[in-house]
Amino acid sequence: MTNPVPLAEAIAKHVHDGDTVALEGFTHLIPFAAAHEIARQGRRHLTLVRMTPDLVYDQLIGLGVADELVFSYGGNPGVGSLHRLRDAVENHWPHRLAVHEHSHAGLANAYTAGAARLPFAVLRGYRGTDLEEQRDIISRVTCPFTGEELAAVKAVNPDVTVIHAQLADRDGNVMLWGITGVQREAVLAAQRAIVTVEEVVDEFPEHTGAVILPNWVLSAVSVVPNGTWPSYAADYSVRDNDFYQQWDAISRDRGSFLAWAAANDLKETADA
Amino acid sequence: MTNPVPLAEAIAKHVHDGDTVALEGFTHLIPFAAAHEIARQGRRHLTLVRMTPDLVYDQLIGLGVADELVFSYGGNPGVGSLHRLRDAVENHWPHRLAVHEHSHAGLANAYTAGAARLPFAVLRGYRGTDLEEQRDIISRVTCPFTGEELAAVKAVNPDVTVIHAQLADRDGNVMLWGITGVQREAVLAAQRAIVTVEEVVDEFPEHTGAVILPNWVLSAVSVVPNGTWPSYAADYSVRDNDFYQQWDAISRDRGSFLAWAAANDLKETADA
Amino acid sequence: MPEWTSADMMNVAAARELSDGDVCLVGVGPPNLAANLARRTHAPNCRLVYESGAIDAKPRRLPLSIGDDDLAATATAVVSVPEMFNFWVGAGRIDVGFLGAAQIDRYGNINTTVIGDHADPKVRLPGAGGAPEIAAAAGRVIVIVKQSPRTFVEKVDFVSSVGYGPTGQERDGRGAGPTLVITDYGVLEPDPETHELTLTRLHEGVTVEEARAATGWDLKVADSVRVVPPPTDIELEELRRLRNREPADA
Amino acid sequence: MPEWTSADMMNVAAARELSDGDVCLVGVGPPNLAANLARRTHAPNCRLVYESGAIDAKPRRLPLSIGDDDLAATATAVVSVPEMFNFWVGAGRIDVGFLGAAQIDRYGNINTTVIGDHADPKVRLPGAGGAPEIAAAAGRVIVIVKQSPRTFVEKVDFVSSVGYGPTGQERDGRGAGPTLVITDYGVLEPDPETHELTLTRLHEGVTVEEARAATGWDLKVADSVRVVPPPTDIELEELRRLRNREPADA
Repeated sequence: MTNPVPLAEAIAKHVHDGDTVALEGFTHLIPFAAAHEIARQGRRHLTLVRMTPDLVYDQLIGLGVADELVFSYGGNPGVGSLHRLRDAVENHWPHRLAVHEHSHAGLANAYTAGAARLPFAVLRGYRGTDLEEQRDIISRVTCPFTGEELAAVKAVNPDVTVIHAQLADRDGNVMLWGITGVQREAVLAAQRAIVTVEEVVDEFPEHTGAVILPNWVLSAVSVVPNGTWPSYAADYSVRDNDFYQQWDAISRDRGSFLAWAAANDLKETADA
Repeated sequence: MTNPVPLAEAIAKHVHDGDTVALEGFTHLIPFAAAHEIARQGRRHLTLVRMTPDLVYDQLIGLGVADELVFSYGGNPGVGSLHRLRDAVENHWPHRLAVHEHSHAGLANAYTAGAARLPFAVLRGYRGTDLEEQRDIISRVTCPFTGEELAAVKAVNPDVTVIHAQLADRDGNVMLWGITGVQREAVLAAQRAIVTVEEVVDEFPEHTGAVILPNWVLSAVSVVPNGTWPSYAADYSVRDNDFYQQWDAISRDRGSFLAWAAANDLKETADA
Repeated sequence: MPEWTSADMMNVAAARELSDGDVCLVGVGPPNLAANLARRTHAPNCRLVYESGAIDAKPRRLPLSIGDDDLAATATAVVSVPEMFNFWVGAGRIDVGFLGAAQIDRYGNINTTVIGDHADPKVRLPGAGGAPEIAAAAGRVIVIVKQSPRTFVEKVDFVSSVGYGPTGQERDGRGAGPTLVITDYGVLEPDPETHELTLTRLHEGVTVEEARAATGWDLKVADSVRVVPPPTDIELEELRRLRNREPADA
Repeated sequence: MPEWTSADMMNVAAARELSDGDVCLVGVGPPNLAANLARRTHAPNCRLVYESGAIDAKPRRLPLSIGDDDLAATATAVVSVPEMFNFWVGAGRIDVGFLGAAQIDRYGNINTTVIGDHADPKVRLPGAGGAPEIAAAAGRVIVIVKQSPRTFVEKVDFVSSVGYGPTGQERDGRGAGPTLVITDYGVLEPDPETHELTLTRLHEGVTVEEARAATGWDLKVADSVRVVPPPTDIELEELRRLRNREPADA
């Protein structure tokens, strides 16, 4: 991987029907443009993974792209519900959405195990919660030294992870900073990784807390300035909090959602 | 923790006879000055933990400070043996040294588990090696999802971890960069942490890859410029490779070692 | 004299529970308001940790989400989300965790996941997020939640976060659990032995009967119920400024 | 015509095994020399990873330790040691791992820990370091070690790193294991079925008998043993420059 490729080409090549796809970004750097491209290309039957589904998955779920969802917090932060997610789970519109549900600590560790190519991770968590009833993804292990029983989560290894970053260099290495969330782990856990970036530079600046991903763990880099709107890229854009508010009204109703989709060239791809 | 304290005061207050003590730094930023202060204050019966004992533990072991050693690679990198370590293990001089031995992956994960206050960590490692015979620190666990058997290492939680860093700010937060090794994990795994720094600044610069430790996880910060000699602090000093070479001759013989110790105000504290 | 609402009082009462120097894990909504109010009033050195990875964040304006750039830009350190949960939350480095709830039972067990069955819910709620591990590992947990019979229920539909367990005796978290539940009616505290949430304080102008009526179980009431002092002018002013996303009144 | 030693030949032969684009985990000593030689000659885009955390290091001079500042300063990224072992080595992202040995047996099992008993050893060696997990997880392992009956032993005193296990059939690592053992006499490769190390190549001027005499077991020899081409002038010049800590000859 060296030269940036157009986003449409990256998605066409690396995201397939039925894939397990993680689009990550914790409030910050959410790869909205890539998500929309996935929908525009009509991908179906995806298993979507994301700690915080946020508007980006509310849109994909409403468009019928996903059959399953792996997540840990499905709200519009500071605003309220994700209405398309709720409609899919509660009313199976546009179709049934199977849910695999973690806590943040659990899903973060599932990615971490995936990045290490370990089958599971151990954590202090879940004990006594009803989330533990999902025995296929949450279980327990006993410490061989102390006998203490701890939670175990099954590793998550997406077929493809998509993230947005501030920068790529001429060799296709990628740099992101600010709130870097679980992106490093999500990329390293995946079989393939696509990164959209704000711009390409000759030399990376110094940034405390930055994550750098070498080109050889990435499948494609695409230059998509502001590809994270209405989320933001620190030092490049600010979060469009108004759109997050507006989304509540847009998404509350199927009709207004479909009108928004049509207006944004996002056709419903599903067997609604 | 806000104001820097003299190193002697930090060691006197936080390092006690019989403690498990980790002085970390992977080639870079090894806290030699703090190690020497521990010896000068006559600490005894320590369990020393360090991935790469290096000259710093060769010196402490020769001085009789340690009863036990937890480690993963005990050589003088690029030069040869650690003669004081060998003399202690092979000939019990100045006294017997009990050894608990890991691989790098194992000890790095033992610190990581300690930092998370988990009793153990899971890794791909150790399988089929004779290191596994140390059942009190290395064992196996079975993945509850796949049935795969994996290695488990017992967590390491030092009573006190000591590191060297480039900078502290006026609030006593600490910043280090370059090769940052396992220092973050070693500090967070410990009950107490002491940091020697090159200098105190008003504001931290931007440095990609830097580790910042907030003041409330540290017990003491001491300003000790060049406190890492003959190791180095990136952007402050260079490694004294000549001394690493010279150490081979100094340490090879008990007499020349003791002469070096006396010349450096490092008396043998042990029941030799 | 300024007017104030029961929601104001809830946030002010929560803010007052933070001490200077406390390490506080802050989530969206009322906890965010309460923790930032504490920092602007009596606890300027209260340490705000956001699960997005910001440690010692010093937001200049009220963050609208836990991933605001202002949090990263003003934090002492920003760590990855896995590190946040493993090395900071799970390791027990948080003194105070604030939680919300869609349902809470008399033993402080919290539901934020579903109303109805998990596989086929009547209402799909946002889910657990960071709460299960905060509930388990924080030194103490403060729940901030508006009181109503729909929220304060005999039995939660789904245990997202454990308080003291189904009978009040099953807690095996490392922290003390939900030591305070702050509502728009008053404050509930667990009985030291049974861990049953007990009304110990009322906001000014609220009666025990009103609190009972807002509770879906037979609410236990302490022998002596104190009145929570109403918000001060300074508290109300900073609350207003926070809500308007203005900087602190220097 | 330049002269060269058997040690030169060993390093040159090892360097030649690296391909452009290989991700190579480099340790101290001969591996360091070999990997940097490859980068300066036929494999300029060979990716050097050091267990100290430096990924894609491009050292301008031969590093004297795996923690040299030049490695961090020229790397694409520097990660923590736990991350290096979990996300990079353990995850199987290394194509080629170079290892040394104090003892090696016919099935490529390596001892770098002790001669004698572990609890009370005759000789205390440095220990395992990063080797056990590199041996298990790297795509392929290249052992660089001088040959002698003391080093090539019937049975290693301690298994620090597993090659193909005690009988050659116990390997359960994820990588292919030690596919090449490069010595100052020649090159040994595991038999495809028994995994017994077999002499397949000799350095110029070395005889099969000499190699046999330098081996502590009855050395298996391939039907046709090739001769390793001697070092080229360029290889020798860059080797000299590396040892003198000079930059590459542009």
